[in-house]
Amino acid sequence: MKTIPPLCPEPEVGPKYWRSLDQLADQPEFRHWMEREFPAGASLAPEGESRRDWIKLMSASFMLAGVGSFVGGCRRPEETLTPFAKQPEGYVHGKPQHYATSMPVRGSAVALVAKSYEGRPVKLEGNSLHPDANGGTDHFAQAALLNLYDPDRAYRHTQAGSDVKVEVVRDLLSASGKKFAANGGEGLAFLTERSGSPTRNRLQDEIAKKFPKSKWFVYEPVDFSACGRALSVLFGADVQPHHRLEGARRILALDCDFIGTEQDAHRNIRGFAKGRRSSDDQMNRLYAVESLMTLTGGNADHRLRVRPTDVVKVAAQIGVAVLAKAGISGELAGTLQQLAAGSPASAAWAQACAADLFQNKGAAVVLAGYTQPAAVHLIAQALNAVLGAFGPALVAIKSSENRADGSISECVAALKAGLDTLIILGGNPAYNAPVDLEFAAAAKKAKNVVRLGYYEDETAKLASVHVAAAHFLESWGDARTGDGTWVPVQPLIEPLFGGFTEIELIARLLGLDKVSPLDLVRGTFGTDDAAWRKFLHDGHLAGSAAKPLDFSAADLARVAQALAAEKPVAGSGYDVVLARASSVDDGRYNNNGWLQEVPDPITKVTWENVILISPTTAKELGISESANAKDGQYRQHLLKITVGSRSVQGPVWVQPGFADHTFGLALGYGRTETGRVGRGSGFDAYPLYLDGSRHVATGAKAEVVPGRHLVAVTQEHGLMEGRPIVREANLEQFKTKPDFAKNMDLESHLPHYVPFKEKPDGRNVDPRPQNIYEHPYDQNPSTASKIHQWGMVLDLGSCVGCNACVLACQSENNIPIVGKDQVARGREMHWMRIDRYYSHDPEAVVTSETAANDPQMAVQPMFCQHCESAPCESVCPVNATVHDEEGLNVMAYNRCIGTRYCANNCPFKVRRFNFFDYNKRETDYAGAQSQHFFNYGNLYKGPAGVNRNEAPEWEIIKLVKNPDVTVRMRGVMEKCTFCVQRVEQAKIAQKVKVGNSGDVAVPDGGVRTACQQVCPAEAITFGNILDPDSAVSKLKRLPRNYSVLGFLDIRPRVTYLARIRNPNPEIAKIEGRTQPDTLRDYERFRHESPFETHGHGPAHEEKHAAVVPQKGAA
Amino acid sequence: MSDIFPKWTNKLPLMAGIAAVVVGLTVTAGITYYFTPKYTRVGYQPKQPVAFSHAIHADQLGMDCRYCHSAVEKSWFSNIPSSGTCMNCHSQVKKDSDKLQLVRDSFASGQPIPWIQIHKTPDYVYFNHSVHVNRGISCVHCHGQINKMDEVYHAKSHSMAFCLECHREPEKFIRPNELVTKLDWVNEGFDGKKAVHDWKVQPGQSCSTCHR
Amino acid sequence: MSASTNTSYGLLASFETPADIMDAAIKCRDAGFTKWDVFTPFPIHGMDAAMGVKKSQVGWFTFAGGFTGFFTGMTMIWFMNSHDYGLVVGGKPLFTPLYAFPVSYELTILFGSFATLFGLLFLNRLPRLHHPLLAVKNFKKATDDGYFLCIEAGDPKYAPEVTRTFLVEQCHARLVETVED
Amino acid sequence: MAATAPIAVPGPVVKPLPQPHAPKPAALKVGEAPRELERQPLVLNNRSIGWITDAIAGICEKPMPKWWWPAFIVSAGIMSMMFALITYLISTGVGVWGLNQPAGWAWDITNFVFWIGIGHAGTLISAVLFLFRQKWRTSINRSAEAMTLFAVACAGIFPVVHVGRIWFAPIFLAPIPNANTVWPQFKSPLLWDVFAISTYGTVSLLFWYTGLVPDLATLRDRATGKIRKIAYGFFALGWTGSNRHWSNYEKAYLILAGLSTPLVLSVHSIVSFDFAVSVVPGWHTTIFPPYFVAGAIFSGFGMVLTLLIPLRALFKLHDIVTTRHLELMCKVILATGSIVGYAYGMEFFIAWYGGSPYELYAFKNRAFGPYWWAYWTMISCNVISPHFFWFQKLRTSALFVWCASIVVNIGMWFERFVIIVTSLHQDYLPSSWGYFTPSWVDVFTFVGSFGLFMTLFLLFIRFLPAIAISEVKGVTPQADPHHPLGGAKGHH
Repeated sequence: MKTIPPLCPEPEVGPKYWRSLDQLADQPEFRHWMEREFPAGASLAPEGESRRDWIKLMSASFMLAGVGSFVGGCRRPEETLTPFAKQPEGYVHGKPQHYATSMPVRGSAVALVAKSYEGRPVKLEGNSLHPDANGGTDHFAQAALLNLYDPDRAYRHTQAGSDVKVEVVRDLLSASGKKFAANGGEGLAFLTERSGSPTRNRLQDEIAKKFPKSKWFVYEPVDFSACGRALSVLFGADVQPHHRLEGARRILALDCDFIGTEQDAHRNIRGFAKGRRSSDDQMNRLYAVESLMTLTGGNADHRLRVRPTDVVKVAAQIGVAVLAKAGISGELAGTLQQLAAGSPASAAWAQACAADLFQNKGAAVVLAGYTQPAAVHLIAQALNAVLGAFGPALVAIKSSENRADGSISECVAALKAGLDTLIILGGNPAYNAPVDLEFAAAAKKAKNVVRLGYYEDETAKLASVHVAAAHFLESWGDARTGDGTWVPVQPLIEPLFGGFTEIELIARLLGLDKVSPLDLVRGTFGTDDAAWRKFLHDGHLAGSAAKPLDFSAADLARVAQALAAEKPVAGSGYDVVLARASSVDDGRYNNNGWLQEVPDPITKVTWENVILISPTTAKELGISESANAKDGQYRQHLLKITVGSRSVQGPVWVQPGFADHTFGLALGYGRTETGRVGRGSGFDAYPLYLDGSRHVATGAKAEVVPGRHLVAVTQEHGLMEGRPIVREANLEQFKTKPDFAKNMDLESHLPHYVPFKEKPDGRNVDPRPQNIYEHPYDQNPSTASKIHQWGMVLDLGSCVGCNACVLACQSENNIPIVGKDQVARGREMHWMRIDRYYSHDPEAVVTSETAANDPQMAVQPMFCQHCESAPCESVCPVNATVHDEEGLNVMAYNRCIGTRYCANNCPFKVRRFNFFDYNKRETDYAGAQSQHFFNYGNLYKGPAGVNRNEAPEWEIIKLVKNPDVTVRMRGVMEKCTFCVQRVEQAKIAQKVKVGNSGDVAVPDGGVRTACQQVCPAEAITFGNILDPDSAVSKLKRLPRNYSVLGFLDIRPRVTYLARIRNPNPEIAKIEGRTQPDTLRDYERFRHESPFETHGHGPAHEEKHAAVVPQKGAA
Repeated sequence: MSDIFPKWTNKLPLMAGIAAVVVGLTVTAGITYYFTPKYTRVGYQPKQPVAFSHAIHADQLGMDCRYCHSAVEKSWFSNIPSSGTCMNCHSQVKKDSDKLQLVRDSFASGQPIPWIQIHKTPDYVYFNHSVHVNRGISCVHCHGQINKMDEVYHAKSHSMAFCLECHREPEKFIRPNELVTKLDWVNEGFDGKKAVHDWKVQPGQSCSTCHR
Repeated sequence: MSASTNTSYGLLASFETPADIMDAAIKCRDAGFTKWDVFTPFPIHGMDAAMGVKKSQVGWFTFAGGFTGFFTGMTMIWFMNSHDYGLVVGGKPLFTPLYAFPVSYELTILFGSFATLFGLLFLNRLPRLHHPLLAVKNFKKATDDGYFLCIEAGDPKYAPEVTRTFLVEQCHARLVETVED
Repeated sequence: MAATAPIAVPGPVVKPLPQPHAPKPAALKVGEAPRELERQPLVLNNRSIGWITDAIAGICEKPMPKWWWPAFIVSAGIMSMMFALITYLISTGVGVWGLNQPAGWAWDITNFVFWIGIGHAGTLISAVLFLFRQKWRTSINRSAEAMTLFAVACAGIFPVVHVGRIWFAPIFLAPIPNANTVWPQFKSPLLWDVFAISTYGTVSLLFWYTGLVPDLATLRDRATGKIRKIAYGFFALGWTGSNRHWSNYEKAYLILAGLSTPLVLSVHSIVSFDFAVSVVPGWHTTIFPPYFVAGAIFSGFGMVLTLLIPLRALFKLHDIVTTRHLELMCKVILATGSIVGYAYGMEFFIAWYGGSPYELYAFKNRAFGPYWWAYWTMISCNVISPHFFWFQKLRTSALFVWCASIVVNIGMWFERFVIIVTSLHQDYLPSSWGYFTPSWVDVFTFVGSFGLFMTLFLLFIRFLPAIAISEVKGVTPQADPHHPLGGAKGHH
């Protein structure tokens, strides 16, 4: 038989994300698109030589698609395999390659390792070789990958609005370079983003040399430099801070969300979590004084809620107390005394806090947030100096950035004075410059505006020449991380749309001989090839970290002087905080679907920003209705906030724990010129962002505007209802009964006649009741692996809830975004969610008003618990979800028919159903349908809607998919797989390594799940629970270890370590919070305490086994 | 006027019974034919752009499979050799053969040769070559006696049942690693059971082994 | 038309009331006829005894079917979920009769019901779409309000004239007609 | 012949016997049972056997009354709407319904359980009442059985279309050998459902058809057109009314009734296992099987009444479907409604007594949570409304009974909705709590299922005898050879 029988092709599971690039290049639609998108016939027309480049660069040639949908013909399509004509050296098809690179951010950088398949980066990880990193990253770094494959990015160069070839841009740059070389740079100005790139610094110096009259302005709307400026005052030199929170035992955060939205948050999380994990007397203690409810506040042991303009008063009040303890008097103390006037914090609170800080001199640090004025930063640095923070917890290092000639206001002044050419490198000042500067109007005065931009955004509209920028994964470059270490930026792919890098553009302007970015970086690095190779391989230059400045250079008097000159604005009316958005930053990630859809860590709002207010403020404004979902959807009141003559309008969000008389607005939304993802998401808060007040405006007025606005949230209920889901205790309590977490919920109440299993099964730590049937693993030993049994421990003590894992999981596992409308309907697809619970004790005496306004917060990452006796499995009628030999609850997507019974029967509700073809059909992104009953979005159009698989530009976005993971189609259930692809790859790698031998066990740490790998807090540990020495086994043996809903006897393979809080006993007394509120709730609902013996359960059993001698001793 | 049904209609029940049996058998056979070998494509033998003979290269010349399929031990994918690989020899041997024109063109122009894919697993199956050939599973088990084929055809079924056959009883198939490319090897005294035990060969039979 | 053939199927006698036909049936039984039957629009209580019909054997079919169903269910489930491909599902045993019971139970009933119906058809030799009696115009009342008794020509004691007389005189049939085959 | 008499006009009486009882007996006479103790006759006015044939068979022989066509067109239109919406659902995704993450099931399975519950009365009336020799069943069993089949058809649609990938469902659910060697998973109650529902549908069909055969023969023999002759003749299988056949037939019918009775009980028990076998608080309840069966009978009788009361009015069948029939059915509703009410109470008691705070919360949430309105609708309809049937006056008022039967149906739909949605929307982890709101597709698909039901029912009364002819005949005194009306002479 020479032909195949005419078979009906199998309907595919999920769309095919990429077919042979060759095939792709041959499609007429694609050709058409390419021609349209690259009208200048730029670098990548897939013909002849260029075609080979194309194939080389993204040679996904073998990954053939099961083409067509199931309605197609009945004959199996003939598919071709197109190998390389000439195989690249050392290339093994099908093996992923890893390259070290880094993501530059605002003068700092995140050191990364990028995984590349067939020349296509598919996953970014932190570089654990970097001296100041642990392999974790923040969520922005995870999502940055999606920007690379954004079909809405700037894909062309334009002059006066029309497309131009790349040569035109090159000529134009060198021509204008020549022009300005002649006049010394008269009329030339640069407006750039912050950068610590040594190469850019070098080029900036050369610009200054070649064009001495040119100006160099640096502008960031969310500028983290305030801390550095205060530090520079203290040290009398241009320095920047480098926090080492792992060395801090007491931390005071003054409106500083250092684990959320501050610079290098993932580093801070690492340090903070390290000091948290010990759960003993070495454990750190965090005081947060803040206006917004932030992750930092949620993780704090004590949180003081004050309006932003009052933070300085509290800071000063604590400062006075610390100085008094240190015996320092004089100008500083006097100024502080003045500033402290009218502080909302009680004297006792401030005294107790100060005393605690001072007692831990040498291990206490004070942090001030970027929204706060210089005064607060000066106080913070003064306190750091007094508390001996410099060295152990904080160092001042030489600033990695060059000095600039000013910022945006100077730039506007220069524009008004008349500029010939303004070169805008990155940024988006037309959108995010302080609105009173009227940047756009000023920019129009310049003759030429050359703009290098990643998107054709608001600023692009102003540009006479717009140059498409390259993504950092397409660029050669360099940067410095927060500790000053020099890191390379390495491309993994040729610029998809022929974009320029910043340094190349500058170099062309300078008229340098070698303008390729690689040469430029090499020019900075030097000629040592071996060192260069090591630099690239390691992803950093060893020993290049900046030397900390000697503390002897610090002078408090300078601070005192500077502080005396500061006149912080007093709050009046309502304060407005304009904060960096946890999702879209200052607006730069506005078109990133992953970030748009990742819920805010506190509010759980997706796809937009809201006006945060406290319940009290809500009452004042006459918004009686609390933020409860009505009919499952949040239809929020609209509020109009006016500061001076400017106002913004947005939906209200009543946020527990939020400061009174304060509005919290996230920046970065409401963009007018953005891609299809960001279009229509949120409202623009920049109109209140003024040059003078920047992040905190005061004297605001507010009025409720008629109408309602739909807000999409991923978590509707925020209270634990007394259920011991997150189990926590204070450190003092924990010491009295370390296994308290095992003594909670119904599992501690088994009637005495329920027998326990005699023999431990070797997998579960805690004794379990004897079932009528043995588990098949025990009954039919052939069904269980004796080599690996996988398990995970999640330490709630160190998890801070930063969302990095959510995005890492999304990136690794090809999780689609669903759009605001679907989120509002409760159909988000994230396999990993971070549950956020508030708790308050109605009987507690708290510092301000009602307890409900000052809740405690607890976070808990929740995902498939891989229950050994999984309720989801037994209800599946088609065997689509079963257990494999190694304890993984697996999903066979191609078997699933989508009854959703498994999701219903999952006690953790972690299963996600593809209600629509989210991969194939375009969602509505931020555009939400107005009601539940009738719906008419894109997804609802079904086959009549746009099929992404057929739209040529989607070939680009499909490249982001991880080829190791099936892309799921509609009607299929999915959920966390424990990164089964990584597990299998590790097992295969080990087997390949050992060949014909029996050493097939993957060594501990050989498999790292995506969430584990990204976690800066190292809160997630995964491994083989059969190996008693594995990290995960050790953690599971800790007394803090417990299973959520353990009483169901479903034996989750994911267990949690109870969270330990470390409050200051004195303040706890003041607050009346002698134990965590969740625990108090539990005791109130259940009439029992985990610290008392009761019932019959695992904790007691263990006691019988192990603690009997102690009884005798007692 | 008479009874509406003629006498022969009394045979209808019998005929219906026979028809039911026939239809039942046909449907069963049809299902077996259409559904069972859904992915097997056994016998598929497309005409390749270059008339490459495995029989000549692997059998007569005794070349090892891994000379051309060099990634098979390292990657999930067993690569098709590049034109360059062909030219390693064919720049010397038969360098003017008409049959090799396409190879020479490809090598010169960089245009890949569009080989037609024969063996293919569905997209949701993550088959890995390296783990099989490094753990004593020979090419022959899945691909048949390629070394005897002038034109390659699909010899084995590649259905899930086919995979499970070996995953359930690896001892029947396993051989020492160094023999995996010896497609003619006949087992004389190699103790598969012992190898399975000593090498801890425990091929997965649950979903995650192949579906992710 | 069966008129072309000379063979007759038998004699059809019609009656007016259930009581009449009951009497006639008793007489026929006592007269020793074997190939004869009574046709009524509804089952008449006591007619079986009157005709001397034995107890129905349908139950045996039901039993066989039900037993097969239960056995099929249990075996199928054991084979599929435990023997052929034992996957670990929900930490429950690969096979226990407990979880196999509901399906086996349903199959018992399903197979039993089919067996009953097919048993009924088999015992009654139905379907039989063509029947000489159905060609008799008067016989249409057999499904309305007529009561009939037919003695077939194949009966050993059948003798056309004698039997007709027997039916008219002994059984008080209102009308007796010859049914063509 | 009576065949020409219009059905509305009473036909001739067989024999001019005096009425068995005087209209108003002045006093009790010795040897005569008091009237209250005497059974009401099942067919009133001493109708002849021929009249019964004419009355019932006449319905499907004469042209349909004027209302039939509009009713049929409307029903068929609504049914077409359902199929259009199902096409939309299958082509676009389950997302067109209002389902979401905590509520993976809502109207789909609610409708399924609702219809399957309705489908219980038919077989129950037929089988159980047959076993208990309740002769009054004869006038309602046929239409009730038909209703069962149509309700099962409606019920069957929902679990089939609610799956995400319907095109795989038949292949993966059926235990057929395949190249993947993967089999269905028999621990799943959903698979039990597949077997239970298909068995129920099949056996109900067999039972119904077995009962139909003699009546089809009647229709065959009365048919005038060729098509009707062939069609009825084909399905009548050549039935002659032979007593040798009747003998086997009665036995087989008895056996089928005997098989159907445990089947009825098992089917709704298995449907209840969908919930009872899970871990969801509010579902994980051992009381479910009896509670569901009682609820099913409750709703099934409700639906029988909803259909039968207009039917008897429209076709003037008051002599066959008598007030006594209505009353008896009301009593069944009263009994099963009380069982259901007891189950509601017992659920709460056990939730409290069981000591699981999760369970207790689930029940509190039912009554006082966001879906309180659904819960109290259910309570008013199912627990309170049946108790009106304690009053004979109400039981015998056809209009009241009809309204009450609709209320019962509404209540039973809400019962399933309450069980499914309120349990799912707030279960163990408060973080995943949500709320379900239906979409227009949910609502109109459900409405459409009534279209299917009514279309089938209208076709049924158009072409098939809505009342079991031979069985009704069998319970008249004229059919008894030992009764004077049956021709018995002398020995009365």
